[in-house]
Amino acid sequence: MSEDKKRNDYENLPIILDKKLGVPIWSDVRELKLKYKMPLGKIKGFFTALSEEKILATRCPKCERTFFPPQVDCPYCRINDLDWIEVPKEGILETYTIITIKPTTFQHYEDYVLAIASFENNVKILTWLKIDDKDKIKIGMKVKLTVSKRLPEGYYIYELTP
Amino acid sequence: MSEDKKRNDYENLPIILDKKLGVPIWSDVRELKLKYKMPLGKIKGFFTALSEEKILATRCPKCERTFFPPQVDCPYCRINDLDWIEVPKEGILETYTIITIKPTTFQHYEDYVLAIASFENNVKILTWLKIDDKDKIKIGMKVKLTVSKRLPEGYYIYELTP
Amino acid sequence: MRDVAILGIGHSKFGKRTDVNFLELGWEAIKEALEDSGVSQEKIDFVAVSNFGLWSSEPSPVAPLLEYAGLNPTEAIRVEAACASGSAAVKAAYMAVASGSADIALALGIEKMHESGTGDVVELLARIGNYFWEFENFGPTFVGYYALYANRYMHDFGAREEDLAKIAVKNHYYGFYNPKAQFRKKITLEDVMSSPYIAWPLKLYDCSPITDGSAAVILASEDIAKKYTDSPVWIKAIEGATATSNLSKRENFISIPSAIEAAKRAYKKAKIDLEKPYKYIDVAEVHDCFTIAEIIAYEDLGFAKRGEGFKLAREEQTYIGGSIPVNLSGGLKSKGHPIATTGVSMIVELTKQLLQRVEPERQAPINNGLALAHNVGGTGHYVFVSILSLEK
Amino acid sequence: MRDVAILGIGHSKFGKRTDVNFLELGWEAIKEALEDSGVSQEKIDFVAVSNFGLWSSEPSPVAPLLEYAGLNPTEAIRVEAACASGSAAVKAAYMAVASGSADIALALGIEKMHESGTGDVVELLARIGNYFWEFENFGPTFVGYYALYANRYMHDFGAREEDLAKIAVKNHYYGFYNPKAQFRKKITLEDVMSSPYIAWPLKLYDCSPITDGSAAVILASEDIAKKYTDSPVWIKAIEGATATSNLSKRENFISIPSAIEAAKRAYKKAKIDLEKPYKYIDVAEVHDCFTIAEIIAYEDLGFAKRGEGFKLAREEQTYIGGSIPVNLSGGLKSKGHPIATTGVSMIVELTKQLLQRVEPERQAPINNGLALAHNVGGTGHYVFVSILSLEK
Ligand SMILES: [Zn+2]
Ligand SMILES: [Zn+2]
Repeated sequence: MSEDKKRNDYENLPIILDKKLGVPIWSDVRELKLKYKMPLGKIKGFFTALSEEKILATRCPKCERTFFPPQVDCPYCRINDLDWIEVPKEGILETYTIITIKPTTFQHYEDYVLAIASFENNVKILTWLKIDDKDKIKIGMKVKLTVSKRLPEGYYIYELTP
Repeated sequence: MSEDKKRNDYENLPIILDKKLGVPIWSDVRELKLKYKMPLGKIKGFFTALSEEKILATRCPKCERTFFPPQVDCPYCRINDLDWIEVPKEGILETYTIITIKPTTFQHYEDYVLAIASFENNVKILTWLKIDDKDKIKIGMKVKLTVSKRLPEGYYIYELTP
Repeated sequence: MRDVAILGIGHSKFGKRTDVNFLELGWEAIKEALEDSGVSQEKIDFVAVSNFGLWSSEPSPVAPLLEYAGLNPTEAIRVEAACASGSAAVKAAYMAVASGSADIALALGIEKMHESGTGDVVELLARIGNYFWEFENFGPTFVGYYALYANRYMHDFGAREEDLAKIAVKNHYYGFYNPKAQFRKKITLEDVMSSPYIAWPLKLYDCSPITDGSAAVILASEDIAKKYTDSPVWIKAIEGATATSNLSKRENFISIPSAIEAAKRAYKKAKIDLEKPYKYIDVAEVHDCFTIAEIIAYEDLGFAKRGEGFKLAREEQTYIGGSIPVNLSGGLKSKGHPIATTGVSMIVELTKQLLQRVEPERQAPINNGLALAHNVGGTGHYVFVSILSLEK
Repeated sequence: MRDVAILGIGHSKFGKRTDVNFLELGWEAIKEALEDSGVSQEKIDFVAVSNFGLWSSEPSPVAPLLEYAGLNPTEAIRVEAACASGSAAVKAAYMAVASGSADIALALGIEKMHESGTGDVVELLARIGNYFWEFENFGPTFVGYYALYANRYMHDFGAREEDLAKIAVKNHYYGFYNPKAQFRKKITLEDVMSSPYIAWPLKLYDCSPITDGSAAVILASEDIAKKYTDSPVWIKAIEGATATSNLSKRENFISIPSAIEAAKRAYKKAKIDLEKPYKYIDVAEVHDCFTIAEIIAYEDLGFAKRGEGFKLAREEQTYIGGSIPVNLSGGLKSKGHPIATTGVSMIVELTKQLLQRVEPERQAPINNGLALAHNVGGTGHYVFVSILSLEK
């Protein structure tokens, strides 16, 4: 047996040695890749409005509850086809944080400010707050809801600005 | 609004239209990729033997139960460090099938014969049966347990041959 | 233990449901069950949701479903037992009521498999068997697992592919009359026999499809049930059993030991004669994920002797009018098989059968007021057998 | 409803367990619980397993675990409620026994998070929040979610990062004495304050780690329990509640409504005064996935008035000798947080505390014989509050 072989008894196998303990670990040869297709048909109004830089919520004509994220069913009144209403552009910053350690699929972005803002009609929205100087962010400050281009992907999505 | 824009109201969004119903579908921008690292430390004996073209099972010195897949614990006697025993090379074909429609991560292989063979000591093994003429496969036939190279990956794994 | 009644049922249309999102699909069944029972959300004390997921985006689906359906702050859990997850959800809801932990409980089964492509669904299902010792290197598929059974069964007992095909023909026949079914199309023996092999000897038409769908049942204790309905259906038994993950560790490939065990327990609990259960049961839904599975189910449940299940198919004894009608919903084969929904869907169907609320062409004669559901997860990794009854 | 006793407990070493595979890790806790209770596998009627999985390979983990542990053909289900999955498993096992469906039931929590890399674990956890409306476009992480709470809490009540840090110091202090803990290292306020921000204002040392580990409890009905043990611990209450999946739909970001609700129900069931629960409870394990979570837990559980939880930390009132000792196991912070194991681990720890079986340095004085576990899934998507008692 060659010297090489002695160093790893598993050289013909997809086995790596744990760096710390030196124990053998099978390195999966079947990578699972999942990318979901999520139908939007019933709430397409939200996305067509988004193209026009409007953010919509739904409202139940019966109990007058507002829903954001928008949903077409009111579970309390058990009716569907709720009305669409526009969320006002001006809101109040409820809370925020700066995401430094990111999920794998967000690693390619700069650190981002995750924030929740409140609007009229009992609507609150979680999104990103775009701001040059992060030290100027204050809970309770006014924020604007806008639609802008997400790079590098190049699609449009809503976010907050001061 | 251009003619182009009319065809898809969602052109600035990761939205595709369902071919059949024409409904908008959000096409996930966050692909999930998972590849597992599975520790083998306690059953490394199986893999070092595999390099020597031997297939091992474990046996409990107390109740004499044989375990394949090999496990180091006997849950009935609650002892660990079971003995290793070699599975005989000759077995009997219990049943088989030919996999035509494959999982995503097996699409790159030719249609394969999935089979279960039985061996002495109450051991049964599920693996591939490699055979030139699939019409010659018969339940109850003798089969040999061997170790061979899995292509294109190039690692060694056990399989059955006539 | 308190007796547990079914107070209401809900069931979405099964199929490729790209017209709705995950939450809208869940609401379809919940809404129908609320309306059927007359119960409002705040009366529900416990929710059990079955959703295998992985092919759909929400990794912890209960919270968004409850939010959408106005069910917060109700206590809720998700349960999973592979393709028997639906029965496991009903069992959890049943235990909540039986124990007195809840007066009214909801079980929801939901699956939205078309959020992923076919290859990925095949991949995810295959991973359920046993990941490291079976999937990783040998890529069995679920059709493949059942093909191992089919091949051995045919070898041992002389059954033919045509016998298996007759199961598909029967189930499509009844599915044609079920408005909630994915495939509403009668098929012929030739249609099945000429369909391509997926995993020899199983062909495309031996297989249940990839399905989106939801189903819900609302359960209640006896005193509560009496307030809401004059026609409760009672859960006499819902008994589970398990078998090894590695198929190679099974005794044989012609029967499912956990199905035999679960049936034995359920019959005992419901006081049904183990020798001739089909004499007592008016109608059954059995887990025909593949045609061979229905034939083996006949034997595991005692509807036929070992090795003679295929004769029931050959002689058409499981149509209405035969010795015991099976899968009048169309079964998984024609109604569709949204993995974790299936067990709940079976309970919904049998409740309707017992109450004689299904379409006339597929209504079983209800003589004894007893119905059976047989729900298999994996290749018997988990099995639940349930007995419903018109009498307490 | 039958009374339910804890008959035996098992607990693996927590940490980066590359020395064992998934099944060996599960067996560690099961074996210990079997030995602790004196129960053998065939006496167990029902198994509930909590495993969030996704980061580990088996998508339907119950079957391989049962096969390995010699538990077939016992009826079994998996339950999930995000990071509260462990409590959900205990609840399912509890309901099985309370309903009479089982005489003896096993709840196993298991997680092997190190089968995936750190980035992927962060990714999978983040997906639990709400997939489409939160994760897909805005990539919140779980630290991020709790940082939204921390920031608002500090803003509203004048708490400082140092107050949060004191939680970490306390929990590491006790974890040092727990041989099963992942980190057995005392830390200083400076260690916490100088650790890097993960999601401002939360730093690395405000966060629980990625952990592999398993824990098991064996439950039994009163008559069975008496045969096996002279010192059963009783589950007086195990009550769950839920809140919205979308964090944006919560009333505020200083409290967790489902925790308040679950606590209220549990106190009511265990007949504990809602005003001063800490007068009754000898010791508590609360869900300190992040330091801020423990502070909010103090308030949601009624250990402190709203807005004053941080003062308990500041004044070190939750050490032994203070108004109520909390997380003497080391908590999620130091003991580790194998997601679906945590709830079971809490019950194991409190059973040992009540029986005065823990290491002397971290043993709470047991005066009233009551202990509380508070287990949060997501950011309150699911919460369970359990009360254990030495008296039935
Ligand atoms: Zn309304
Ligand atoms: Zn032994």
